[in-house]
Amino acid sequence: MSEKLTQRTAWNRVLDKLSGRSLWMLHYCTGCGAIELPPTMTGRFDMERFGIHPMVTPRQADILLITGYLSVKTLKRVILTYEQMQSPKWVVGFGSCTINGGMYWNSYATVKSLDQYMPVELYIAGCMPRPEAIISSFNELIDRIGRGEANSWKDYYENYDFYRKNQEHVFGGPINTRTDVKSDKETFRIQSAGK
Amino acid sequence: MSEVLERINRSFDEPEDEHDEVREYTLFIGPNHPGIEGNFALKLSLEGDTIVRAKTDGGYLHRGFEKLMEERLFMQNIAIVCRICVPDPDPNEENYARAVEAIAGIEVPERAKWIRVLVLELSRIASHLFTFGGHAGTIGLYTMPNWSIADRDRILDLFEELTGGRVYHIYNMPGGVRRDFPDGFERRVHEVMDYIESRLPDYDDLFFNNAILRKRAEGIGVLTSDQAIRWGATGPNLRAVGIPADLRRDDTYEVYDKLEFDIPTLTGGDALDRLLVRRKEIEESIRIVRQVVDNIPSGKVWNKQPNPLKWRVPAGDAYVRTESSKGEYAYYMVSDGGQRPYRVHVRGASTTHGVHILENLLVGTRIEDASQVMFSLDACPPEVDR
Amino acid sequence: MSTVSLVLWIIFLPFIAYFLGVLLLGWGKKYTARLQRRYGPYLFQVFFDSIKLLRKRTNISHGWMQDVSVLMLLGGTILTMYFVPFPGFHFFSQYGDFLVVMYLILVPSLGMALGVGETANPNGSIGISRALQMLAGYDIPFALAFIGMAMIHGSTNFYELILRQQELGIAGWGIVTNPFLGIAALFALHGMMGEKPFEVVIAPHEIATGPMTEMGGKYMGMMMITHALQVVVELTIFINLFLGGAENWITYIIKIFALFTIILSVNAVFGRFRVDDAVRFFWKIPLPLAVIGVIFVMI
Amino acid sequence: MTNEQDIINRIEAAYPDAVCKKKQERRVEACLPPDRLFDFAGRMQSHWNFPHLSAISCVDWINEGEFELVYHFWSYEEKILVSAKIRIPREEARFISITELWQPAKFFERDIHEMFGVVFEGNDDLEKYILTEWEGPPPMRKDFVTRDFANRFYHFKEYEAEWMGPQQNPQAADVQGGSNE
Repeated sequence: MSEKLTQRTAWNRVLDKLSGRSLWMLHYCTGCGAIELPPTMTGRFDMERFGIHPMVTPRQADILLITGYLSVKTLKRVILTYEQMQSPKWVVGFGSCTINGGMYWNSYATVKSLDQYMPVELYIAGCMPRPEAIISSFNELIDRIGRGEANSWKDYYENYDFYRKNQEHVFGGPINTRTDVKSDKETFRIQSAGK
Repeated sequence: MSEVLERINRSFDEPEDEHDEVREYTLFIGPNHPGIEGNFALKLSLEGDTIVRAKTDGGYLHRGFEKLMEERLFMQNIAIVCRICVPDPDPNEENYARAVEAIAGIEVPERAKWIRVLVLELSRIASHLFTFGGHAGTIGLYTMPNWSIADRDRILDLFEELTGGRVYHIYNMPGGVRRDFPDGFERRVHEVMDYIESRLPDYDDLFFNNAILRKRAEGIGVLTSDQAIRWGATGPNLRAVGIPADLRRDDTYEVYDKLEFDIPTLTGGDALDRLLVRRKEIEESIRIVRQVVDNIPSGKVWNKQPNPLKWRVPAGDAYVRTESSKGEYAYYMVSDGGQRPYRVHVRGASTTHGVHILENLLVGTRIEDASQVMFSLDACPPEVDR
Repeated sequence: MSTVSLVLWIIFLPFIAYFLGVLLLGWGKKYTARLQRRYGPYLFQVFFDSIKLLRKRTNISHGWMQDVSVLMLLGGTILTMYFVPFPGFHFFSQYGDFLVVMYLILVPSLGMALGVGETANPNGSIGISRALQMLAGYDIPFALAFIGMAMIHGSTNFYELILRQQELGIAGWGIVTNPFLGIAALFALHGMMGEKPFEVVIAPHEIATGPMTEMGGKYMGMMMITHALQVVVELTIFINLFLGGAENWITYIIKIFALFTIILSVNAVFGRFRVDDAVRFFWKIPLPLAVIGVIFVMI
Repeated sequence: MTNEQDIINRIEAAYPDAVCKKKQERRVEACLPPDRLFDFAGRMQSHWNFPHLSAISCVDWINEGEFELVYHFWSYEEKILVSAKIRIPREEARFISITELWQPAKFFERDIHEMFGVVFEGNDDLEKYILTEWEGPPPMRKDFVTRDFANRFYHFKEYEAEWMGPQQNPQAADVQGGSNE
């Protein structure tokens, strides 16, 4: 079964390559890293030349760029947003604060490790990373999609209990996100490729 | 959007009277919405298209800076203060450095004072260019952000050359600034200033004189001079109602008293005038930067301070204020004679116009103008949340 | 027209129009990007977007009406396309004149309204109400322009209209014989295509793309395809009415790109109106122009 | 234009129990008993022409068991900033609100209520604003230590890097040693 899934037909290879050329990024300024997004999107760095375009609603977006630290209050909204996005979807953690708290390591208000709450495809280290770093990481993501290796999103369906447990720990109780992840998994027959 | 989508509020306010049932509904704008400056939310009660009540919802960017500063050494805090206001970080460093200097009685070399003015004014230009991009975005004129934010990058390049950082500079320290100009820096500052000045007529053609902007921004979010004082407006928002109040003049700091500049004012108090005041301020800032680069005295840039790991600042308190691009930016610092500040209170410039004034101005405007009002006030959520 | 070629046309016209639409939109993005001093996306960006969207694995639906609405969008647009003459294909326009087109062109927006109602998003509802208000603005000048042209040529048949315009060369084009109607229709076309300053329906900074807020994945993919087709159909209608149609594909492509570039140039340097201002604009300028044009014809 | 000393004289004439001093250029400090603050603030606004409330700061003097509230008033004409300081007991901290005089005080008072737990009587909007997802104690109080809280509550990633070598991180060393052999 798993072998069959990992083997891609030539047709799928072509389509993977093509769909890597179009990435829509959710336009959500979660933290201070958002200040480097306008330069990346506009005149000087122009990430649209790689087919990366900002989108305003989660339903249409492919990339959720977490631009920096997440306060607990924002994390709740980010999880809602993440679950509303349609798979395949990728989370890119931007800045040191998503990796291990960064310079807010002793803050009571920010979460320290993003991959406890949602599967992260790529991290960009730095405080803050430059626009070139954003673009190069997106190019890495495009390559992975083209090779059919960008499968981190399946992890959320597979290990949903783990993520939900961590989320509830932070919020201090059950949360209702109104997206039934488990039944989505069955409805759309999502299976993890490598595991 | 997550707010909008998930808590899509079909829950109309509880009907008091049977027939009134469907007159009012609630709409969440933000925190994930392009028409909002940063990570911030508005909860609007609407009747048809008109806003009858508005509440802001902040705290999405709360990191507890004031608490973090109490747990760090005086020197360590320089690295984190600039993160408080992201688009315009330098007033934070300036305030922090001046507060420590005021408590500890540290002298600053003359050259460092001039360099600080240069950095503050460059930061003001960059921040205003950023705001123009945002404001143009709210009315759908996407050519303007592409131009102005790309031009802002030239200033960021100057910063990078001078301080090593594009966005966060960590450059002002108690006792001076971290390093002197690199070779030929003065010339490059002049080049960038000339370039930005040459671009201003283009911005006028594209944006400030654009018929649609005039039509949409005129008469939107009008603030009268009486309201501005009563609601505590500061900075460009206060100058747009005709009050020439500017901390650079009134509560002068560094070397602003030696420089020639005007304080532009307009009298309309609407969104358009607030925008035009900022546009005029860019010209004044360019003037200041040129004066600084031409007249800067030579000398050292930093008076050496004791070992930062053992540095104790004597007990005392100080309230320092800086005119940032958004308005009055103030720090209240208390030291109890220890190695760490006892308490730092940050009064972000947007705490008045980003919350109270915004809530009041939104009432009576229409939903399509909500984000325009917010951008014209230039509210900066990280300052509110800290 | 032989049966074989007719069937081939019916099968392949949507694909040709889609290809043309992708090229047009890609050109539009490139052109706007250059005005904005940047490089711009791939020329076939819209094609990649649709591929990606159609390959989405999950597709969260709010009810069957949402599924139907997307089909109505696509189906309605393709149906409209068959009644509009393209170079070498004008079979159906013999049977249905442009009154049919006027009617059919409303079907997609109605489908959209139904589907968006199902998603129950306030932004979507505001967007739809704005779309219907805009319809009241641009539809009357456009209808008057249609009527005026029909009165000039004494026919409501697209194909005859094109032939009559082509008899006289450029002097016979609708925009030359009756510039009032032509300009009114150009404004109306601008509003119909939803380009700035008439971009109120999707207005990302105000209502977060309005009707499309809840449309993700495959829905959005279908809408992208529809959008590419709609651009072609709307521009072609204008070309047929006022720019003398097209004798062959070369002149057709030149005309469609030139017309689209004019619209894009306006789009790049204007913000968007408020919806009431937009409707008021349509009633202040294009509508009187269209009325003058019609009176001019009657005299 | 009046100078700092005139303001000090004026305050001391009206409030004999106030302790005033000039801190630096354009800065005047006035320590008041808490019950005089509201009256003082009203007089500042209506009689002495200090229309701008710059900020309200709160300092937690835990050893003395007191909160210090500092009201910063600025005059556009005199160009002088007066900081009025009052002290209130730390337990069950309550104070009277000045929102009817200054509307911007709404935000500052709400902020102090959230961060320190001081209740302002007369402020009708003391709902949570920033810390809506927070259930702990008011975080800016000195007895709340954010470092301990963060270490206890949040998950930190183990830092493993090759250059750190085996001494620094014994767990990583085991893995590495195994893979090298």
